[in-house]
Amino acid sequence: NAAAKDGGSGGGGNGKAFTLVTPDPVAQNEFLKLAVAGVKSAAKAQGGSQKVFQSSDNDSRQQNVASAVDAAPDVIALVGFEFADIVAQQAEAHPKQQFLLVDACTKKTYKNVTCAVFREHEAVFLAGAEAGLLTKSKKVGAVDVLDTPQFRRYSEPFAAGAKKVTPGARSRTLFVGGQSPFNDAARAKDQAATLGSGGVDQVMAAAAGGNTGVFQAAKSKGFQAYGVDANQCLGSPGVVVDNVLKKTDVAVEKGIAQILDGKGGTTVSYGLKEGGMSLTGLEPGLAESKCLIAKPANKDVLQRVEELRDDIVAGKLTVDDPAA
Amino acid sequence: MTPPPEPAGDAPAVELRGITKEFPGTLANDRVDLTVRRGEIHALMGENGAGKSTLMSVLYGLQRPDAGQILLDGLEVSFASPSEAIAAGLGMVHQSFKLFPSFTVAENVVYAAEPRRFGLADRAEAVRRVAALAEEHGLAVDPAAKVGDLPVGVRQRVEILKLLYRGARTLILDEPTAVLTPAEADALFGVLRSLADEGRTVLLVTHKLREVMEGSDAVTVLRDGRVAARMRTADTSADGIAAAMTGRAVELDRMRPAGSPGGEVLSVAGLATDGVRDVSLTVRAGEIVGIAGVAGNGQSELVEAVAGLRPVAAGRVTLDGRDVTDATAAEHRAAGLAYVPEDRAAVGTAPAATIAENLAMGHHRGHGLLRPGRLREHARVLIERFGIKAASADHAAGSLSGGNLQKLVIGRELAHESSLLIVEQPTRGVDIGAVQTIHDRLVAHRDAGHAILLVSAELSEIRGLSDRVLVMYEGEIAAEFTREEADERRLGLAMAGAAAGPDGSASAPGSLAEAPVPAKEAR
Amino acid sequence: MSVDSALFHSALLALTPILLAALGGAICERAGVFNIGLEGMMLIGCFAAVAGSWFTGSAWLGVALAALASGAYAMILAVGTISLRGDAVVLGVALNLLAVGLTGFLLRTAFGVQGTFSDPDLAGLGGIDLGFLGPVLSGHSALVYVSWAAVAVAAVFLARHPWGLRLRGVGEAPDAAATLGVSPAKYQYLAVLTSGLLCGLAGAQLALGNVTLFSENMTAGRGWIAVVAVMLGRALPLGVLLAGLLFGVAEAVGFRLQGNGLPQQAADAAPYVVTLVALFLSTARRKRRKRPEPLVGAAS
Amino acid sequence: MAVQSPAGGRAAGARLLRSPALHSVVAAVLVGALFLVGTGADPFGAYGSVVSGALGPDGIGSTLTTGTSILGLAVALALPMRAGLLNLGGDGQLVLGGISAAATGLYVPLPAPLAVLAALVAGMLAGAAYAALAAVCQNRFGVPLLVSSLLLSYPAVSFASYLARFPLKEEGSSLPQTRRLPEGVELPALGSSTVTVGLVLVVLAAGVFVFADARTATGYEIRMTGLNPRFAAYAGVDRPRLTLRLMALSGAVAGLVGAIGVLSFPYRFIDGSLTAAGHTWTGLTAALLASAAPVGTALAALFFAALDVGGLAMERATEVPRELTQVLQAVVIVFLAARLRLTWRRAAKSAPTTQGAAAAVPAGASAPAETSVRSEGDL
Ligand SMILES: Nc1ncnc2c1ncn2[C@@H]1O[C@H](COP(=O)(O)OP(=O)(O)OP(=O)(O)O)[C@@H](O)[C@H]1O
Ligand SMILES: Nc1ncnc2c1ncn2[C@@H]1O[C@H](COP(=O)(O)OP(=O)(O)OP(=O)(O)O)[C@@H](O)[C@H]1O
Ligand SMILES: [Mg+2]
Ligand SMILES: [Mg+2]
Repeated sequence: NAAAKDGGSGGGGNGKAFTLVTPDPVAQNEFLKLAVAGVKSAAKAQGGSQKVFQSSDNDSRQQNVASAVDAAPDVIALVGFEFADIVAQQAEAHPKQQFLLVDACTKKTYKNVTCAVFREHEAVFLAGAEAGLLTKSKKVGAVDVLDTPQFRRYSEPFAAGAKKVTPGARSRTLFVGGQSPFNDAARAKDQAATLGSGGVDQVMAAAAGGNTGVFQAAKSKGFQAYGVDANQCLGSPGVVVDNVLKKTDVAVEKGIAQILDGKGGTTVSYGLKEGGMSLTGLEPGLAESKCLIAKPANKDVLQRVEELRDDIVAGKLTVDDPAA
Repeated sequence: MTPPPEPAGDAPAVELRGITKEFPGTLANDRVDLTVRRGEIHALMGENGAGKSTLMSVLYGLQRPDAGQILLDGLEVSFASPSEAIAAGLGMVHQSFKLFPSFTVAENVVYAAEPRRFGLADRAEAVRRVAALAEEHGLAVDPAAKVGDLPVGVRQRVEILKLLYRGARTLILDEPTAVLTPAEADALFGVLRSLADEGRTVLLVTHKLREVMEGSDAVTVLRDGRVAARMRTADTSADGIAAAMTGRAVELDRMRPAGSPGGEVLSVAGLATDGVRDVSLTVRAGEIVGIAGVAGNGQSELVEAVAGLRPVAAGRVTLDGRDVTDATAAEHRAAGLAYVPEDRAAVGTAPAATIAENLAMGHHRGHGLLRPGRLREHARVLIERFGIKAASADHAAGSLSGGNLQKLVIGRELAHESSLLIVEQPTRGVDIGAVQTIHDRLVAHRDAGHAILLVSAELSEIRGLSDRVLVMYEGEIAAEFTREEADERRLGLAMAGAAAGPDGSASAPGSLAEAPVPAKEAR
Repeated sequence: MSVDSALFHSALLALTPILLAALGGAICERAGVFNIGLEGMMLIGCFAAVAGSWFTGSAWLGVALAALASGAYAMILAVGTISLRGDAVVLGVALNLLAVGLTGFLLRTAFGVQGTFSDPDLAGLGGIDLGFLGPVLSGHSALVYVSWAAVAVAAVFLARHPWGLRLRGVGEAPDAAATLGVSPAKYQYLAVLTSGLLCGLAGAQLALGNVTLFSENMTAGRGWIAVVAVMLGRALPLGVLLAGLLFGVAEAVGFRLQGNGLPQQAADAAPYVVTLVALFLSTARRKRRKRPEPLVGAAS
Repeated sequence: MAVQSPAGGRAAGARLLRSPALHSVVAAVLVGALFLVGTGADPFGAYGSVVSGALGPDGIGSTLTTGTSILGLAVALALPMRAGLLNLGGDGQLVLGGISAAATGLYVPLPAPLAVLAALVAGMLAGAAYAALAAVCQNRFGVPLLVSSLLLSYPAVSFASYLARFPLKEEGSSLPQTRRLPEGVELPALGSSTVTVGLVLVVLAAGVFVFADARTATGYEIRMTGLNPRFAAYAGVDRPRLTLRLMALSGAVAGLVGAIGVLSFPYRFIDGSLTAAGHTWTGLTAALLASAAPVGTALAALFFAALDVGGLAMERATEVPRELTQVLQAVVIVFLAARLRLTWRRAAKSAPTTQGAAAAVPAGASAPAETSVRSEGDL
């Protein structure tokens, strides 16, 4: 229960209060863990208190948001596209309440809704480039949770990145699907092993809770994998090349600050340029990351990737967005 | 392989002293004493609920007595379970068959005492032993046949083989002939007699006076859990036993007056269905037509086809002038059919539902909404009219005794006042008193102008009630008799497959006791 | 390793937990206990396997704990249905529900995490290299081979062993067995216990063999597939094996086709559709052999 | 279970006190308390927040919203169960109902109120047709309903998911969801609450079920079929037809729940959102718990809805994970399944006329199991 509500009090008599509502249980979900970290550091920075409400389905999302609104904290932060409709509804009903919607945005704009969205495809493209440079079989692949445009942001740019640096590289994507796509490590492992058996030697692991399965397959099948959201090299040393980092913590903390400064009601997009998306390999502390990309032998790979990043930041290179 | 019965001593084979068994609210056995000599066939009689089955369960270790002693060959024993009773040389054939239908005869017989080879059950050896045992005791069965495919008479033999295989010296049989035809019953008694002659002891529960008179050496009668009479069969009469059972004089095997048939109600022409070929018959208003036959010769299939419960392959069924050949069961009922099925618990009722709900079936249609008050009133009337012994109509029907459950089914079906009533085995396992009530009701129903098609394996019942008798053999109507022609001999011959003319001048295929039971698939 | 051998390799892997659980279900079925709680028992096994492996450092102790825990959990079904005559379907559904709640609750209280527990130090069941068996059959965890052995043992036991005969008798006519001194309750308890143990192994294989982690509700419907396999396989060990294999191959083929343009949803649905069609065919064949049944005959 | 007249308030109260359901709830609460103490939590605080979270002014709306789905599905699944038929395909029927309602609401060119009606009807028809398919599998192909309904459910969910992600997908959205229904194509809310007319529809369905079960000939035939299918068939109940009709009805109600879900906030079909909360299982459990008796099913469904909502509130207010309420639910059922028998035993002791045969079917609870489950007789 570590990730959930600590704090709760703290701060002075007129300290600020923030509530984070997650769409799913935080659990081992790196992306949500970061959001929790973000709201915590915001509370610390603002001298306020924070709460985390974890949901698991549409009913509990609605109930948690309603409950959060009833308590009227200074900012309600929500992560995940699942909240778009709910926030729109609540923002209209409670114009005084400030919302921070991370990773999605309402269709209409509201004065009291601030959005933070990510351009995941940019970082995934870079990971794909790494894969393209490292692949020996010229075959790369991705294990994706579900076949939706949102999740294709983790597979298609990966292929594009690989093809960019290695023309003629081939790619393949498999989806976990099944009865619990976000948490079925066994199926994810099976899918990854299938890719491995087909000769794929670089696999983007975008299987959410199933990523562990992908890494386990990497170990037994001898291919290399790419993690998401946090540094997953630590949990599976020796098989993870690099990670696509989505800095939800930054988005949450910055968004809260922005709202408290009275500059809410806008949409901020985070990509490579804003430092909202990145790779572990491009971040400080790489040496301790246990990622394969940190090996001296991969220095030139990293260098090529840095060039690509600079091109994207400079607008010289645009990455196609499958969800656009 | 059967251990020979132990040398005779002086002590009786079985002695029960002061057995008392109380169920909550019922004193099932009240200080019952019972002495059974070695080598005798001892009958235990009594009305439904008199405590016979309970007493046998106590003896066999299925129930613990509250008080009393059990002595076998003079030694006191106490059984915690049937396996201990089996080890002590007892064996029991229960009221309902306790067989595994999907197993072979041999597997059924050796169950829980299998010959082994290399730790596994030795099937070949089992078949061999069972065949030898059957041979030794003159019980014709095919050890490799699947029990589910066998007619009841053969199943009964399997039950007895089970006991003999386990070396039973004392055989307890609870209503063994309830489902047997006279021929099968005679065959069974032949076997029992030869077993008794070998020195084995037979304890027999039955409702049938004829069997007791013809087959037993001694009789004990229970009434309300107490011993009402103890006698040597030779010294008593059927009337005497009946009087001891009921506490009053009973008129046995009464021939009922003939009916006065009117117009045709049911007409079946060239009907064929599973196990039934080319059957034609008619039943008129005010007439009881009896169908006799050894179980498994197509009677049940015929009745089900006529009642719309089994698809008709060929032929025509007309009910009250309407062609109902391909009609559904509900349409049959609407056209004027009431039906008392053979199996009252599995088909005729929903034992878990209340008595009132069971009595409502069929009567619930066509009155718009169901009103609980009306249902209860309907139940009250029928309970009263048919003398069903029930504490309340809100109790589960399964709480009724067999006889009372039978009255419930018959009462419900009679109350439909349908033009045609089909009754199958109306008095199976029912005590003498109840038999008479049921017969009276059926005759009254006929006299009220209804047509009745009666299927029974009980020859006295067929003869006592029917205005005309048809005999089924191997799926066909083998013979037809008028009321006067239908004596036991002619019926018996026809049932055994002898092409008997109405004058009975046919070639008999052998004595009744050896009458071959058609080895055809039971349903 | 060719693509095809990989396909069958992964089909076998996916099959194993289902097969072990279905064998347990088949034995219960034969003893006359309808076990619809396979999913829950397997999930308990997953959790216990991971907990055992984590706290002792030995995957095999994890397997043992899984078998014990699922066996104990199965006793709820046994006591409820056999001794207390509760309804097997109600209890089975309750056990499935309880397992999800219980393992989730314990995951949070014992491991302090939510959703998934995995750790590089968590000992899993390694593959055994039996090169002579070829690429499809070799390289699985020991439990995979145990599951094949279990099929053979169960088949011989049920068909030929005296106890197997008694067990089947108990399932077919408990009264008849009781009158011959065979206690139906005893055999039914043992059958349910065995199904618990097998579900424990199934869970262990899933959590320590197929992957090395525990995640909430990780059985993801595999127990239900096992229930279906019991029906399709007519509760015969070999039948259950074939039914499971059919499902596993359909799933693996679905995976393959997914990469070749088949929508993921179609791949998801494929194994269920294939199983249903197999059920049609098998009942149709049986029907043709049998005569039409009367309306009032045994429940259809 | 049978037709019973209300036997006066005091007697009813006494019956409730003696009812195994109450005992089971109390026992489950105690077991839960042990869990709580074992993990160092305060049982009073935890249970207090469950109750206030579910029934307090802030929670009751959520309870009724959740209750709409759970009650609806419980009724849907109880209908066939009353005749001994287990419909395990609720998810598929629910989802097809939802996607059909969404498609109708989006593409039928009708004024808003009529479009709502059309969407509801479309949802019910889709659910009914699909459930009937499972019945056909049993009637025509001999595949037990339990299995056919379960197996058919998965492809239906996949199909709806496919529709929501491809042909019916909202343009420009990255989410697997349909467009929002046109303005006004939505179920009106009751007053200012979040509870919609959907609750009324579901309660109406439950009411019809209660009435039909106790007061109509068909209801009686269904009950008798559940208690002994051979008896019902003998008396002229056409079992295949009854199966077909009950399944269609069951699917219609499940489809209705799906349609209600789509016609309520956020007024669109979102892939996975109808089934994610597991209401089908909760509804099934409620029906099983009450042996499909209508009133008992409804009470159990509402009780479970309150536990669901209360559990979430408890998790917000205390450190206790909401899995606790899931454990509670299951423990209630385990106890009840066992208690049913215990109470029978006591009853048998006090009432001499009750005997084994009756009790072989404990209070009707085993009827669904007996018939539907044993239906694969030749396994
Ligand atoms: N298990 C039981 N529990 C309670 N009461 C019982 C039980 N078994 C029998 N009884 C009661 O004991 C009495 C005797 O029953 P028993 O079965 O011995 O009768 P029976 O003489 O065999 O009747 P029948 O001719 O119908 O077979 C009955 O009144 C019955 O109510
Ligand atoms: N468990 C029980 N509790 C109460 N009474 C019982 C029980 N078991 C049997 N009885 C009673 O025992 C009596 C006879 O039981 P038994 O099972 O022998 O009847 P049956 O086989 O239905 O009747 P019949 O011999 O007429 O066919 C009945 O009166 C029945 O009510
Ligand atoms: Mg009797
Ligand atoms: Mg008796």
